[in-house]
Order: sequence, then structure tokens, then C-alpha cells
Amino acid sequence: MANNDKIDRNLNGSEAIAEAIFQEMQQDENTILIGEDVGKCGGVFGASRNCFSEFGENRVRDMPISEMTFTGMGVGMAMSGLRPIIEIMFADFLGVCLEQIYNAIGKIHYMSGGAVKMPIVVKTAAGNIGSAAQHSQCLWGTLAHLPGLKIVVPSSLYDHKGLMASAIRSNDPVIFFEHKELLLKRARSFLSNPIVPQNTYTVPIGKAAKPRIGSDITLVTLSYSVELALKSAYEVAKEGIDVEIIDLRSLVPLDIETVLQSVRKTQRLLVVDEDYQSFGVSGEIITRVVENIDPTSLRQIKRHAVPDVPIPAALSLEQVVVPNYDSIKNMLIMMAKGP
Amino acid sequence: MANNDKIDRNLNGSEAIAEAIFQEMQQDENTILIGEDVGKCGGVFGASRNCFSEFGENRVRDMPISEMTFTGMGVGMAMSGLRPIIEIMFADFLGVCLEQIYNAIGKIHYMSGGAVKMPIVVKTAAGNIGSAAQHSQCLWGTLAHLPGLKIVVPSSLYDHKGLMASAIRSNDPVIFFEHKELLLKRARSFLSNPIVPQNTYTVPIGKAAKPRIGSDITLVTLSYSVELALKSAYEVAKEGIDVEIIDLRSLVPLDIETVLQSVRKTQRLLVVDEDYQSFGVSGEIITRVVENIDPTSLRQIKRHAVPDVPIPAALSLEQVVVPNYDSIKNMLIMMAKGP
Amino acid sequence: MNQIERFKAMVEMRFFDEACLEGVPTMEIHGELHTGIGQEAISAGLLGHLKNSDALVSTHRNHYHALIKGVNPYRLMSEIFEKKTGICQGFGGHMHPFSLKQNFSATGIVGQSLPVALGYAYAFKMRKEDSLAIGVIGDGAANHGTFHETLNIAGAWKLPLLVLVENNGYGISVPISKVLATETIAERAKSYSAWGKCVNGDDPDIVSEAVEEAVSHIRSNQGPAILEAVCNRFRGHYEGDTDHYRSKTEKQNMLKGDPITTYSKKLLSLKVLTENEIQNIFQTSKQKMFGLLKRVRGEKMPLPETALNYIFCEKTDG
Amino acid sequence: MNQIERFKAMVEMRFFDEACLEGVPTMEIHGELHTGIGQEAISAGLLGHLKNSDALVSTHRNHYHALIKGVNPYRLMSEIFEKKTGICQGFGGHMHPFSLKQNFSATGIVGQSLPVALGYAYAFKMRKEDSLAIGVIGDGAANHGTFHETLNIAGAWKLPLLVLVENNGYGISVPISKVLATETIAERAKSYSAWGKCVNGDDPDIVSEAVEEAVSHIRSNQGPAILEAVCNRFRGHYEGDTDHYRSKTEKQNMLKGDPITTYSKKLLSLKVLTENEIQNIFQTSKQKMFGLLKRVRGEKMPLPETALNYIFCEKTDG
Ligand SMILES: Cc1ncc(C[n+]2csc(CCOP(=O)(O)OP(=O)(O)O)c2C)c(N)n1
Ligand SMILES: Cc1ncc(C[n+]2csc(CCOP(=O)(O)OP(=O)(O)O)c2C)c(N)n1
Ligand SMILES: [Mg+2]
Ligand SMILES: [Mg+2]
Repeated sequence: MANNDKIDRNLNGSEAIAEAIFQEMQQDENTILIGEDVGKCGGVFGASRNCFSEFGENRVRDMPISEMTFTGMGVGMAMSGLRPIIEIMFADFLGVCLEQIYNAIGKIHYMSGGAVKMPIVVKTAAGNIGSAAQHSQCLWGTLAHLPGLKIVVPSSLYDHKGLMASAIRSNDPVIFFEHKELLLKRARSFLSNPIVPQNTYTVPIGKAAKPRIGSDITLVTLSYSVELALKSAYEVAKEGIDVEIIDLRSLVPLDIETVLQSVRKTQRLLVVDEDYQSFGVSGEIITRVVENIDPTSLRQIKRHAVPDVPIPAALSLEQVVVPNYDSIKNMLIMMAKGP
Repeated sequence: MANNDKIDRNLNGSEAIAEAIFQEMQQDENTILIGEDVGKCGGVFGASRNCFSEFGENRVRDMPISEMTFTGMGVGMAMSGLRPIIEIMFADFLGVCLEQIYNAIGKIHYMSGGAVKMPIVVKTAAGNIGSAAQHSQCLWGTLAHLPGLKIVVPSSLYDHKGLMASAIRSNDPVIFFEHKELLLKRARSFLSNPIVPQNTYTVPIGKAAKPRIGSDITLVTLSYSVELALKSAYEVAKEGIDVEIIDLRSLVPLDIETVLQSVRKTQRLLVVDEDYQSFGVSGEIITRVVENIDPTSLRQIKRHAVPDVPIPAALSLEQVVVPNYDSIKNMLIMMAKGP
Repeated sequence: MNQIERFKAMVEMRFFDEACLEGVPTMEIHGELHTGIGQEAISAGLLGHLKNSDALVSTHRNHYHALIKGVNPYRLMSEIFEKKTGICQGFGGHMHPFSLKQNFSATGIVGQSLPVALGYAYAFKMRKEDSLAIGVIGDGAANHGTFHETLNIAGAWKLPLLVLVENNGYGISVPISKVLATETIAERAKSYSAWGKCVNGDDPDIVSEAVEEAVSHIRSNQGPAILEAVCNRFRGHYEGDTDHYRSKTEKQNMLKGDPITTYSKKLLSLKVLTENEIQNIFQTSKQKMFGLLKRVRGEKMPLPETALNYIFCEKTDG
Repeated sequence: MNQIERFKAMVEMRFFDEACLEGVPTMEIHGELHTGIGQEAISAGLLGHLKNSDALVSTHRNHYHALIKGVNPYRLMSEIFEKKTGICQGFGGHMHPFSLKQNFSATGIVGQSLPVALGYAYAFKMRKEDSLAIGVIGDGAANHGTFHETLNIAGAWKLPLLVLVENNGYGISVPISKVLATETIAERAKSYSAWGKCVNGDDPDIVSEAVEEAVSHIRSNQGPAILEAVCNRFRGHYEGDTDHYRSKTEKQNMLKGDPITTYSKKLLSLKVLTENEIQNIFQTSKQKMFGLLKRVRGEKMPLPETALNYIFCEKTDG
């Protein structure tokens, strides 16, 4: 919010993404967008607004509710020379078409001995905005486990556009996880970089960001939780706790170097993740840290994620299972009191 | 193999499982088995042999190749009072029906506020036996990340029967990962417990086994890799390296206590996993260990899993990406030389 | 079931959903809400044809189906308002109501009602019970693979399944005509050796007649049926949907055909009801549903410390 | 394409797969192998109808389709034998051959050939190219949801797609008649406004005629087609399958109708070929294919140190 005066366009995440898609489609006529409600409607979150009227229905195609098939279509399209962007409306629905994602999209480059490329983006909206067990999931941990897929999870508004541009230009398949909250959040209320240049630009996939420099605790996180982390860090700074925040930006490739450098400095690691806790992101980050840093120079390692429970409908329940501003703050304060 | 003389029945894994299914179906007429080729064929690995002729086609039903639907049928069957066992032939195909598994089977008990039970077993054959990228996967790490599902991964022949019986009796949904190699391996060549009593018995879900006691290194693993680990441990024992092996038996619930006790003793941890390495089992085990044990009393932590690559077709390639007897042995020797 | 009851049911459904709408701007319902407003005639057409033991598996747009299946309106509305008195104690929410007693359930995932209904149908046939299962879907869901897989299985084994398609012309913003290879969905019945019919879903008498036919086909062990009822979705796909993809004219024309108004006129002209009686029904229903709303609003939300209950029903340590 | 070439193609295919069989007991092919033995007439019926630019997406049982699509037999057999000279350098194996040059690919996952073929069809139509896509499936795969989803989309948008169903009566051990709601699969065509026909898949002339019809329907922009060709799977589902679920009598009867023998008799009686010429074709084909086998056996396996190549095509550090 410090940057507020420099914000000339009060975009939200969906507009930033739509702009990237629009500009990339302008530059390469092989790029096409398929999915439910991506056409006239412009995407249920607006993340493909303006594209249909500009590029027409051949290149921006509303699909029937047949995710398994239109995901597989992307494979054929890619083999025929197109560069499909496939929207799966909510991450919760990935299970309908996951087979095509991990057995075809993620493996064909390898299975073909490098002969076939899969320049496909699967974009999907993750995260909790109050829609209960079947419409709130992140599932990026699930996808990151499967080889051959780059997993991009933007947080800042700047990255929404720049990482989407990179994803579209990539010749490797990218699963692009938007967060519903960020799709709807406007620049002026972003804490991380809210400036979205009008011209095209890319943010490289595989390099973490450091939206806050600090010396006491390294907080590693991604997606919407970066915003929560920044707010919490701002608060605890008043109590003299200086938090360094690392926004992973992508899970595959994972920029562990940036994490390691920070943890070597702070010796305290907190991983915050809105996905389910076990067998997911937090375990992987922590393991890579202990694989690389002498344990005697690690003072504290903690994680904070959804405690392996479906997201409940009632707000009173949801608040206690999804990491939020308060819960992160409390973790930080607790850690600062420790060794 | 030490037990060889006590083996009166030289069963293989599939026979042990078929016996559990048979006996449980005898005891409860609500238990039914659905899947491809489970009927007259008795399962492509034979894991439902004899059931069709005994219980008839209503209770042992060959399904069309419609995994998404017959998995969902299991939900309706369960709500109507049946206890379905659903066979998904290979774990690689789970992606076809995963949505029903994690959004319905795994969540309905929770979403219904505890009112509806899901006594469902999804059984599937995992693991590498030379069938390349789309027929060799484990994917138990993928499933373990999703809440509401118990994840059972037997290794010993004794456990094949006993854990399947527990899974069928459980009122919670269980994903039961068989390993193709173990389904076909016969008692006399098992290193872990090969005795399968004829009568019914259960092995509780959630308690790890310790098929070898040792003092130098704790090797945590599961499924077929337990056999490999036992063989490797036997070999390195000759060089004076005393390995303790923990067979997890289930990933959810995860018996971390047994792991911790062992690691407190040996101070050295090796996790071996036939699934993909990142964002999976090895990261979770290691993280739970460092969450619970003072890092200064951990001398070495290592993992050995498939290095995030699809399984290649050629044997020459496959051998270097899937953990095997030699590679495990080498890891143990290397660790024994370290701190 | 007579026409008066059908009419009453329609009016009650409408006011039930209008009561729910009150909870949206106040954030009492904090996720998205899908109402059935405009589609009452279809559920009303089910009245009298279902036994308690019959199963009904519904969708994201499930309130009317729950009501017609006998789910307690108070407990249903409580669930929608995320209260502890809800049928799922507030854990499920409006897209995921479950009531074992009525063999009623729903799912928020398009297309996934059908396999679940098929599972019931299989169990009924296997146990030689005289019940049937209804799987409700929208037109959009008819293009999902489960439609095919489910009907093929039901057709091959003559399972007692009714696939009820509420064809409101849209899957969110996508007109069904743009993504359907045929004129109607019901004509696909032949591919599954099933009974099939497409009817006007705005008149509950027509729907009821078709349901009668379909149900007697099914109960006489002749296999599955597809009943497609054409209707309109009066509001946006969910509350919050700006519905900018439909033209004003289209929406105005649609609203002229309000099935409740049309049916009230029909019953007037048939002299089944007087203008007065109709007004009475409106008032009583409104009072009833807004009375429920008031009570529901007074209920408590589930306690935070219960949030980790019900992950498993058997104790685990892991 | 004349009958002699069809016959030659059938014989070559048969010997191709028989040569592959040699690699099973020796473990040179160390995964399971699915041959097309008994089903040669169908692929032979495709001869002459496809352009190089047409796409063909096949299944686990894909050798014949690859050959007919013009994939180099030597490189295909090398791939099956997991050699570095294989079309995928031994990374793919027999279930996953890819050849961009011929727009040929396959998948080991049942039902998933169709969406991929549909993607090609979409691209062809979008770019106004005169090519078509063939998605091959077995009878078992026709009950998978992708069959429905794919054909519905192709029908709605008149995409140039041929769904070729090789109906060999079984999905592994399950007779299609047990799990299909209709007599034939092709009759489902109406549900997708598609062309549909079920033919005897043992006679390549009959298949060829039907392909001709289907293809001209598709190339004249009238939308998709379903061609069902009924045939027999002579061997177990895969090498190693004991095939105990089929009776001896059934198998004996089946083998009496070997399409190669039948067709050779037909060509004899039509005086298209003499007994001598037929024997010549057998010998030449056998020599050719077992010659390939010999060469393939001499090739190297991919180097272990390349096992981590090709996970991504762009460099990553993570
Ligand atoms: C598998 C899946 N894909 C997409 C969605 C998102 N979605 C929810 S409702 C809906 C439209 C459904 O259309 P229809 O079946 O016609 O039902 P209607 O909303 O018109 O009642 C979509 C696409 C979903 N919930 N599940
Ligand atoms: C989604 C999926 N389910 C199951 C399998 C296992 N499987 C491989 S081939 C096959 C039978 C296929 O039958 P059909 O389509 O008739 O082809 P055929 O083998 O007869 O040529 C099955 C069940 C698979 N590969 N993929
Ligand atoms: Mg609709
Ligand atoms: Mg077949």
C-alpha cells in the first residue's frame, strides 16, 4: 500500500491476467484459450475479459462441461502446433481431468524422448473464499508432486501478469494457480507489488521473490498467503520482530536457494500454506532446508497450513482451519519468543 | 526367508488379498466388490479369485471401463447401506476418478457433519514392474495429501491379508495400495512376514511394523521397498552396519511415534520411497521428524525416491530412476561412513 | 397429488429461496448461493411420485429437490445459513446437504450426481427393493462423461434410475444450444435403451404426467429413463453473477413466463382456485418461509472447537 | 488402393507383431505387450484413405495403426524393444509411441485417445485445413466418458473426427455384451448428429468401403463419424494373460476365422492372387519383419545417464 500513489490503474488480479492473455494472443496466433465461460462471459472471475470480442470464438472457445475431454484436446492441439491455454474453473475440479494432466501433458515430452513439446497452460482458480469443501481447495501440493509440470502460483499483481506471460510463452506445460481472493483484489489494496505496466513483460518462472527483507524469521509462502504474511509482518514489526518474506512464485521449479540464503541468516523458518498440510508444500520446503543447512544452525522450524481437514461451510469453522492474518501473526510472535 | 520352513501355504500377495476379501464378504453380505475384470477373471492380478463363483455377479461385478462413474457409484452404494470395495486396476488410472475420491468419498463424512459414513475401500495396484510411464506409478503421496482418506500400503504377506480385512471393516474410506511385484511374489521369497493364517484376522490400520531391529540407521519405507530394504540391510550387516527398518504400513494415519523412537536411537534417518520424491512421502516423514526431535541429535537425514521423472520404458533407464536393492545398499554404506 | 398441492409447493419453494436471498447481502451465507427461482414447476411435478425410500441425488442447485424429497425446511435453511441446527450442522453448506433419512444428497461438482444415484439404483435392484433413484442434473451436466457412463450402465443392467434434466438453457453463461450436438438431451435415450422425453418444465401438470410415465417404466423393471424438463433460470447463475451475458430483452421475455404466475392463471381459469385462495397461499407460504428465516437467524453457528470433528469416524492417532 | 496391397499390409502387420512376440520370453520387452493379431483387416482397410497430414491417435494396441499411418517399422520395432533407435529413443515404449511427422500418437490410458484426436480435429477446422483426425478405441473404451464428451463436441461443431472402434468383443476379460446398453456401439451416432456404421472388421474390403464413406462424410464438412469394425482378439489381452476367461471352444471357433486366411481365400477365388503369389507375400513379409527384428536386436539401449533428460525442454534449476 506504500506504493499507492504510483498506481495509475487500479486493476485486480483477473484484469492483470486477462491483459497478459490478451497481449500474448495478439503476438502469437497459435495461442488459443479454451474452457467454461471463457468466451462472452470473459471468465467467471473475469480473467479472460476482452479476449472473445478481439479474437473470436475459434480462438476463445466456450467449452461444454467436459473437462476431461477438453484437457485432452489441449494435448492434440499442442501436437498440431497450437499453444492452448486451458481453464479449469476451480482447482477443486482438477480431479476430473487430472489423468490427462499427469499422464499426457506432464509426460509426453519425456515419453517421446524429447521429440514432442507440450506448450500448454492449465489455469485454475484456487483458494478459500467461503465456498466450503468442494470449491475452496488449493491442491497445488497435489500437482507439484507429479513430474513434468511447472507449477506457478503468483501473488503480487505484477507477477499475475508477468508470470502468466511467461507461462504462455513456455514450451513446457505450466499449471497456473490463481487465487480467487487475488483475482478480485484491486491494486490499491495489494501489499505486494501492485504496479502492472501496460506493455508486455515477463517474470521468469523459477525465481522466488522477497517482498520483505528481515533478519529474525524467514516466512516462506505463496499465493494469497503472501498478502497475509506481509500484513502480519508489518504488525509484528511494531513489536520488534523483523520478518523476511519469501514468495515462492513457483513450486516447480522450486527456488530453494533463495530460501536457504534467508534461513542461513535468520535461522528460523516458518512455512505458511493455504493447502492441506501433510504430504504437501510445507514438508517439501522444510526437508530441502534440512537437507542443505547444518541442523545445528537451525533454531526453529515451523509450519502452518490447513490441518488435513476439508474446508467447512460455516464461517465460524472455516476461520479456524484456514491460515489467516491473526493466526500467522500469532505464529510469528510465538516463534520470536522461542530460541 | 528365515521362516521358510513354517510356510505351509506358498501364497502370493494377490492370493492373500483375495482370501481377505472372500472371508469378509462371507461375514457381511453388504460387502460387495466392483471393478474391471474382478469377476470371472478374478482380477488381472488375481486379487479377487474365487469371489465371483462364490458370491455371484450381483456382489462381484465386472464394470465397464467407466472408472469415474463406478467410483461415484460406490458413494451411493455406501449411502444405501452397502460396503463397496472398488478396484481401480492400476494406480496410474486414479486420475480418471480422483475427483470422486477426494471430493465425495473423502469429504462426505465431514460435510454431512458426521451423519454419513463412507465405508469404502478403493484398492489399486501401484509400483513399477517394467511397464513405463503410464503403468508404473505409485501416487500414494498424491492421495495421502487429500484429507479424509486412510492410506494403506502393505508390504508383508501377513499384512496383505490383515490390512485388507481391516480396510473392509473400517467405516472410514481406505485407499489400499497394492504393489504389483508383491501381488505376484510368493511366500517363500518374501523377507518380511510370509505367514498367512487361514482363519480371519486383522492388522490394525495406523501402526507401523519394524521388520528389522538395528542401531545404526533408521530406514523408513513402505510397500515393496520394505523387501528391498530388508535385503540391503542383510547385506550391509555383513559390513557391520546395523539397520533398523520401519514399514509404515499406512501413510494416513501415520505412525510417526514408531519412527521417532527409532530415530532417537539411531540418529540417522533414510526414507526410501518408490513414489516421486518431491512434495510427497519423504518430505513429510523428514519434516515430522525434525518437528519432533532436537536437530542437534540428528546426525544424518537422507531420502531416496524417484527423482521427479516419469518412469522410462527402457530397462537401462528404469534401473537408474527407481530405487532398487543396489541403490539402497549404496545409500546405507554412504551414510554409515558419514557422521 | 392434486393441482392445489402442486401450486402450494411451487409457491413455498419460491419463498424458501427468497428467504435465503436475504442472507446473501448480509454475508450470513458467505459462499455463493444458487437458487432455483423460475424452476419450481419441475420439482412440483415430482410431488406424489416418490417414496421415502427412493433416493434423490441433486446438484449445486438443490433446495427444491431437498424440499420435495421431504427434507425438513427448517433444518435445510439452517444448513444454508451455516448454522449448527442445519442438517449437516453447518459443515456442509448449501451445496452439500445430506439427509440419509430421506435418501437425499447433493454435490457441488457438475455431473457427479449421476454416479451416486446409480449406486443407489444398483443397491435397490441387488436387494430386490422396489425403490428407484433419481439423479438430477442441469443441461450443462448432460455433456459430462458421467451422463454417458451412468446411463450406459443403467441401460445395460436395467437399473431403476431416473435422470432428471433441468434444462434451463444455460450452463452459467454458455447456451446449451452452442455445445449440444442434438436438439434435445432426451433423444439420447436410445443410445442407452432408455425411456426418454423432453417436456415443458414450466407446467407442473405436464411434468407430473411425464414423471408418472417415466417412473412406471422404471418401476416395471424396464430400465432407466431420461426426463428433460425445459425451464428458465430467472436469476444469475449464482448470487453475485452479473448475468451480463444475457440480453435485457431475453431476460424480460423470460420473466414474462413465470411458471408460478402462469400456473396460478391456469388454476384460476380451471376454477381449481379462486383469486382469493391464491392470494392466501402466497401469504401463508411467505409467512411460513420468512418465519423459518427468522428462527434460523436466531440459531448459533457451529463451535470453532468442533472444526476438526468428523474427518474420520474412527479414531486415529496419525 | 487395391486388394493386393491390402493383403500385403495385413501379412506384414501380422509378421511385425509375431516378430515382437519374440522379445517377450527373452525379456527384451520387459513390460506387458498388446498385439493386434487377428485384427489386421481393420488397419488394412484404412490404407489409401489417409493423408500424411491426417492425425491418428491410438491406444495400448497401437502397432498396426502406427504402421498404416506411415511410421517407420524399424524405428517402431526399436521402440517396442526399448532401443535408442526407437522413435522415442526407448523412453516411451510400446504403449507410448509418438511421431509428430505422421501426426501419430498413442496412449496407454483407455478412452484418452479420443480427446487428443479431437484436439487435432479442432485445430484442422480452425485453420481451415482439409485434414481429419482419427481416434481409435476398443469396444471397452466406448463406455468411457470421453467417448460421449468427444463426440458431443465434434457433433456440435462439426469437427473432422473419425472415431474408429475396433470391437473385438472384449475389454480384457469382460464381454462387451455384458456392459453395453445397446446392440452396437455405432448406433449411438444419432446422439451426436454423427454418421455411424457397424461393419464386419474381418474383411478389409468391407472396412475400406466403410472408411471411404465415413471419410467423405467428414471431409465434406458434415461432422464426425463412428465406424465400428467387429473383429477378434486372437491372443490374451496382453502377453502373459492366461486368457482363462474364454472357453476353448470359443477360442477355437475364433481362430477358424483368421482374417488373413479368409482374405487370401477370397483373393484366390477372385483370381486376384495365385496360391504362389500368396506364399510369396508370406515369405517376403516374414523375411522383412524378422530381418527388422534381427537388426533391432543389435541396437543399443538408451544410456543410463540420459534418464533425466526430457523432463522439461526448458532448463530449470529447481
Ligand atoms: C466438474 C465441474 N465443472 C465446472 C463446475 C462449475 N460449475 C458449477 S455450476 C456450472 C454450470 C452447470 O450448468 P447446468 O448443469 O446447466 O446447471 P444449472 O446451473 O444451469 O442449474 C458450472 C460450470 C463444477 N461445479 N463442476
Ligand atoms: C482408464 C483405464 N482403465 C483401465 C485400463 C486397463 N486396461 C487396459 S486395456 C483395457 C481393456 C480395453 O478394452 P478395449 O477398449 O476393448 O480394447 P482392447 O484391449 O480390446 O483392444 C483395460 C481395462 C486402462 N489402461 N486405462
Ligand atoms: Mg443449466
Ligand atoms: Mg476390446
